[in-house]
Amino acid sequence: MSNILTLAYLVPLFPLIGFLVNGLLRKQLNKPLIGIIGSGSILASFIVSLLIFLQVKNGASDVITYFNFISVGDFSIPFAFQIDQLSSIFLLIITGVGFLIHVYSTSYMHEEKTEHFGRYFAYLNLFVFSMLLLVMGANYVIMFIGWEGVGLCSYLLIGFWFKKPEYNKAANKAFIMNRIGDLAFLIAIFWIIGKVNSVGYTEVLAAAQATGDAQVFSAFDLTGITILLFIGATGKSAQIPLYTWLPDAMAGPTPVSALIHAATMVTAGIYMIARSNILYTLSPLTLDIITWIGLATALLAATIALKQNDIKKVLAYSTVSQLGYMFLALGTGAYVAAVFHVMTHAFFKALLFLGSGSVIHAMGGEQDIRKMGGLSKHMKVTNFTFLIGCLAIAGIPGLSGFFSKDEILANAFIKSPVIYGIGLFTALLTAFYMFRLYATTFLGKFRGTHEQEHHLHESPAAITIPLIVLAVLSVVGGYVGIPAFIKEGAHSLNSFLSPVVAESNTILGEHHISHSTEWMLAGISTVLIIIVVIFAWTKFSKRPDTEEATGFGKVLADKWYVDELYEKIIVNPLEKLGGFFNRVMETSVIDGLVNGVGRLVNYGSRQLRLIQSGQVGNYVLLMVLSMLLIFAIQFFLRK
Amino acid sequence: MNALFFSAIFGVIMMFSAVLLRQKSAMRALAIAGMLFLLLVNILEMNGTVLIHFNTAGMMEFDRFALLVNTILISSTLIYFLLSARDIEKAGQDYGEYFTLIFFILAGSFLVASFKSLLIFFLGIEIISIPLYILTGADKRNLKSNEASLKYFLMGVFSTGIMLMGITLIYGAAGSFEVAKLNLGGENVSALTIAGMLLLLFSMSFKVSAAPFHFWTPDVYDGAPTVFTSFMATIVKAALFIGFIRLFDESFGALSATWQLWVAVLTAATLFVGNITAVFQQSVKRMLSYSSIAQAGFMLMALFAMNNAAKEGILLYAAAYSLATIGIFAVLARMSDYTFEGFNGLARQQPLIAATLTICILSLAGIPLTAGFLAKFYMLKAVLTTGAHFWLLIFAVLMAAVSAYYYFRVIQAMYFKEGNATISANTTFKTTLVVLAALIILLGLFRESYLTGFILDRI
Amino acid sequence: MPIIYYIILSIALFSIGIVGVLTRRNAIIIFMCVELMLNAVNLLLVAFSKMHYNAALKDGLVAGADGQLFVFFIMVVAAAEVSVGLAIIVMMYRNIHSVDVNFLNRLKH
Amino acid sequence: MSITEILFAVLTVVALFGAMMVITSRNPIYSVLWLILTFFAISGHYILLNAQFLAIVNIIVYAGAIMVLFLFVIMLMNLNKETEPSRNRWLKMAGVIGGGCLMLVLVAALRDIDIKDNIANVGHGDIGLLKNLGKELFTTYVVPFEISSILFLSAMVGAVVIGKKN
Repeated sequence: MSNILTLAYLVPLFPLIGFLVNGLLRKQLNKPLIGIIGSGSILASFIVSLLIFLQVKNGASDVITYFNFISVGDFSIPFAFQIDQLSSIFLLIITGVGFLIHVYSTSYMHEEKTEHFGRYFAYLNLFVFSMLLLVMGANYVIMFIGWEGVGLCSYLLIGFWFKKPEYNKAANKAFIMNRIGDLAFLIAIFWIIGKVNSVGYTEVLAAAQATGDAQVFSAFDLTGITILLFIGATGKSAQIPLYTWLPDAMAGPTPVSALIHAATMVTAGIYMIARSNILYTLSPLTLDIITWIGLATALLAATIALKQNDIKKVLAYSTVSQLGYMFLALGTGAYVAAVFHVMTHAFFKALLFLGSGSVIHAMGGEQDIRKMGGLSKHMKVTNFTFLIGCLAIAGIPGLSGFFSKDEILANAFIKSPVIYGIGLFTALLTAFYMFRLYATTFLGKFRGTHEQEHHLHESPAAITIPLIVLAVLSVVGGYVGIPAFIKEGAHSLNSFLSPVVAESNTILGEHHISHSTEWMLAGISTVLIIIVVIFAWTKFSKRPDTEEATGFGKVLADKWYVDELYEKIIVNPLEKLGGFFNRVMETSVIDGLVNGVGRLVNYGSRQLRLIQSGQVGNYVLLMVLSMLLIFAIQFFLRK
Repeated sequence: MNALFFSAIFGVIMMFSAVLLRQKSAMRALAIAGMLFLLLVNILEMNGTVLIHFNTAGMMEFDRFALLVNTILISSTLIYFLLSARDIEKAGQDYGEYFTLIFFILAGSFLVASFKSLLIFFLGIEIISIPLYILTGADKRNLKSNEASLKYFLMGVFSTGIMLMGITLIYGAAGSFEVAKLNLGGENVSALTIAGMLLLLFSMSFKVSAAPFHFWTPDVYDGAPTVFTSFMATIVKAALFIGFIRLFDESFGALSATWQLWVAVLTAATLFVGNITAVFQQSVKRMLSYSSIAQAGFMLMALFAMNNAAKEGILLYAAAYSLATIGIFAVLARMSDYTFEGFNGLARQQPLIAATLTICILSLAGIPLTAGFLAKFYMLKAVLTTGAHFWLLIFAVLMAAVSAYYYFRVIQAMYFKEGNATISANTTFKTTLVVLAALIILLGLFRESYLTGFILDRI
Repeated sequence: MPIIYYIILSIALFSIGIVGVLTRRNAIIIFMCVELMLNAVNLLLVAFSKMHYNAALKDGLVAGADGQLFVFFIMVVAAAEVSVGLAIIVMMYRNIHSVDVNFLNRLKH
Repeated sequence: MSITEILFAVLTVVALFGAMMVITSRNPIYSVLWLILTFFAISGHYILLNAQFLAIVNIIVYAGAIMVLFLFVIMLMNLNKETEPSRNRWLKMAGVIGGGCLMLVLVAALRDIDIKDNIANVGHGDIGLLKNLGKELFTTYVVPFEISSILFLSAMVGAVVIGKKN
């Protein structure tokens, strides 16, 4: 095994084979076989990825060219894969989490007809293939191919249960919003081609650093390109203003939400920016924009999550919010922290989604948390793993979320205490709504129908085992990035990724804050988060946030006078805020904007249709007038 | 020359077969055999074996570019025959005659692909146009078909008049019809030349349905029998585009500073009209006719850029666009309901056909890993290389995004909607569709090996 | 005769043809107006052919036959167009008993 | 004013007047007759330009065959009345103005082209003779000549397809 990197093509090849087999033979195969092919192909990819990762860890990295994809004169785009630290980490996340979710799906989707079961796994494999292409490509065009591919699969999977028309609409919305982002991405690619005459990362990033006579990009070019790329990223990674598709995308099956809309596809934007980090480092304006967009998204989505009652919607807004966090990290130049958070987030958010899937499964398709409650008694494993997920996302010390979140906040503090403050506030909101969710779902009394209660059961092993594995990862995943103030030099992720971001770090310079400040920041956030968690826990386990519980709450009203107070000064305003953002910002401003574009196109279409009157005379007249106009301009104005 | 000669011969053979053969399947087999034969002789010619040789006095040149175009046209027609030959029966009663006309149209296309004299160009355009008027009106008792035919005819001869005036003015300035002797470069370009060139630009814009000369397209495509719409919108359009590009490259290349801006304006207008109007259509057939306008906008970008990427790209575009559209039309021709709802639930009844159709649509929408994406990429790269009019590129990308909206309505109907749409399809039909889809993917992946070697010596 | 006279005459005839196409409703008349346009082109071609003949004669060369032959080919094409066009018009007439192009409006949108 | 100039002027006036009458006559039959007159005037121009062969062909093919075909179709359809309803007045006006402007623009653009001194001399030149044209046609132009047979074949097949009764 001299150089496993040459086998890199196997990584996307396995899912592709899985897709073809499952897609073409889905009528001939039976369900277990489809499941084995679907999951097995991803497992095979995972093993190869692991071997690649080990090799990369020993310092290997390479660009492997397979064939010439496009070549015109001196311009060519090779079909090449870039295997380095950044891509190998993403490979592990995609194939690893992907495998677990495939296993989970074999049980979760078991009630589908064999044909649909096969279709589902075919799509899922195709998605993994596209995602791997996105991550492994050695140039922007291959990335774009994967980028479109994941969008397409996401579209197909959101609309998987096509019987419900609103799902259809959600699929469309996701598609259109992604298209807007893709548009910007494509224009950026052409801008780059125009300047560098190449799209390879190596060439582009080298060109970006050229100065003096060799300078390729002007400051304007850099800003323009990075902003366009960032718009692309906002589409895929659900940032303001293109985020509303993600909550709607929850119409798809839950494992899909876990894989595509939490762990992998939505982090593509972060990958893209981390990949082109030098470009961003060189254009501070874009970095500022990213910081503020990320922060605003994190805050906005967190406030909206406060009011949601659909278990998947809460998680969806939480995902948007966490993605905002990652962009905040990118904006502050903390590329490693962003990747770190991508990783930990992949673990605990996949865990939470899969856990919610387990709950929905047990509840017979019910997603409204007001009709749940007290599930901890019935679903021990789900309860426990879900709790770990909540603790991890809230940022309780010792779990993975703490480390990555803390790193982001510390970097935000370096940039500006205001940003830090808003970031911390968002973290507190996160802790609050997550434990509102947890307590309402798992604690208290069961509020569903008798029939549902009767059917409550722990899910089968194919569901619980991925939950347990992800729970373990959510706990230990953070220990690859132990911050320097706890133990010097223990941040192994940092040292691992350092070749990728070396140039950026040199340009940005090392801004360290003293260890004591870091201790203090971590301490403050920990204490506040724990207070919020306890508050939410006690509040919602005793008095769940439901209308049905008012009678019960009234009894306790006198005892919990303090609670009432909190209610008045903290919870009510918060919920008002959530409602406000949900109503005003999302429905009017953002949806209005996006729908407005659609309406404009429709209007234009209708107007243009009128010209098509069916009358030969009118057609010829219009042709003659156009000719006249062109002649007149050509001969009398263009001299 | 091989293909030209034998296409005319086969036209005549088909004409007699209409009288001599009783069985329609025999005529069909003969037509397919003829097309295979054309493919064979054309490939022979590519390898240097010229079976028939005439002295054309420099009016035609069968260079590799022309031969490659011929190959693309013949292969597309072959696939078209395999998919749709059976449906031609539905268009009208003169089965053999339709094949005759199609062979003649191909002969015209070969002329247009290899002309070196404006006379041959003109004759080629007319040999393409006149049979098309007839094919459009093939469904004689259908008023829509009648109407489309008459409309197409009246506007077509009008544009012929415009074209002839253009050629005449060019002749006035240059004293020759031969492309090589036009000598249009230099400091003082005569107003005659400019006017003639613009008139040719208008008439060719009409032929390839570029806005604002596109008005006939939706009506004619909608009214014509669907099988013939398929032929018109794909193979014929590709041939006309090749002629358009050859004309402006070889004859007016030196004047590109003058026409480039106009082509850019026409391109933008075409993209806009085609894409925006397609959004509102309820009938898939009409949507496809607007989409053919939109795709023409993309192909016009090759004319605008006129560099290596453009010439290479237009071949790829012609192939990618023709293949995908033939596939969609072949399925459409067998549908009972042409509206989007008519496709509801097709994926459940005919999963294989729906899947291949999806690949065709993805290719038209320019989704990566299909030939359509690569072709669009080439066009955009070509525009980029000119270094001017970056706005055109941005506008084109924007319009390509809009196009996804209406293309995906078909996919949505097939996969996400309840319905019982189904079509009758035999094994040949299905196999051809699969081959078509595979071709689209393969062209999208490994274009290199297909094209570069053939054309590099020409460009 | 200065060539410009012929150019103006020809463009005038051509434009009259265009105006006819634009203003008439009878398909046959429209077609005839197109024939008028073609004849304007023919006239100009012959004039140009003569012009090039004269220009070449100064250098002792012979030129201009190509223009006249082109006219010949235009006539060929025109004849073919007429046969097809009139057939289409007759077919239309058989169906709707009119040759008024304003009735051609079943296809729109 | 020489005789050729007078002839030119007369023929021009006749051609333009005939053309105007073609598009203004209400009766299609008159339109055809006026168009035939225009063709005769154009043939006269051909003779002035020493294109004798084309002059004859123009009369035989156009005025003789094609226009008779038109006449025949009009008679067949019984359109020899002033039945054509008039097009919308505004559209008509737009058509006239549009066509007129196109003419003005083209004439203005081509007014001062630099080939003004090239005179289309009348009275000498023999390329227009049948012998010379025929030689050219069957040597250099033999391929296009043969190709035009494809055009005729397709027109013939087309006319049969369209004209045949089911």
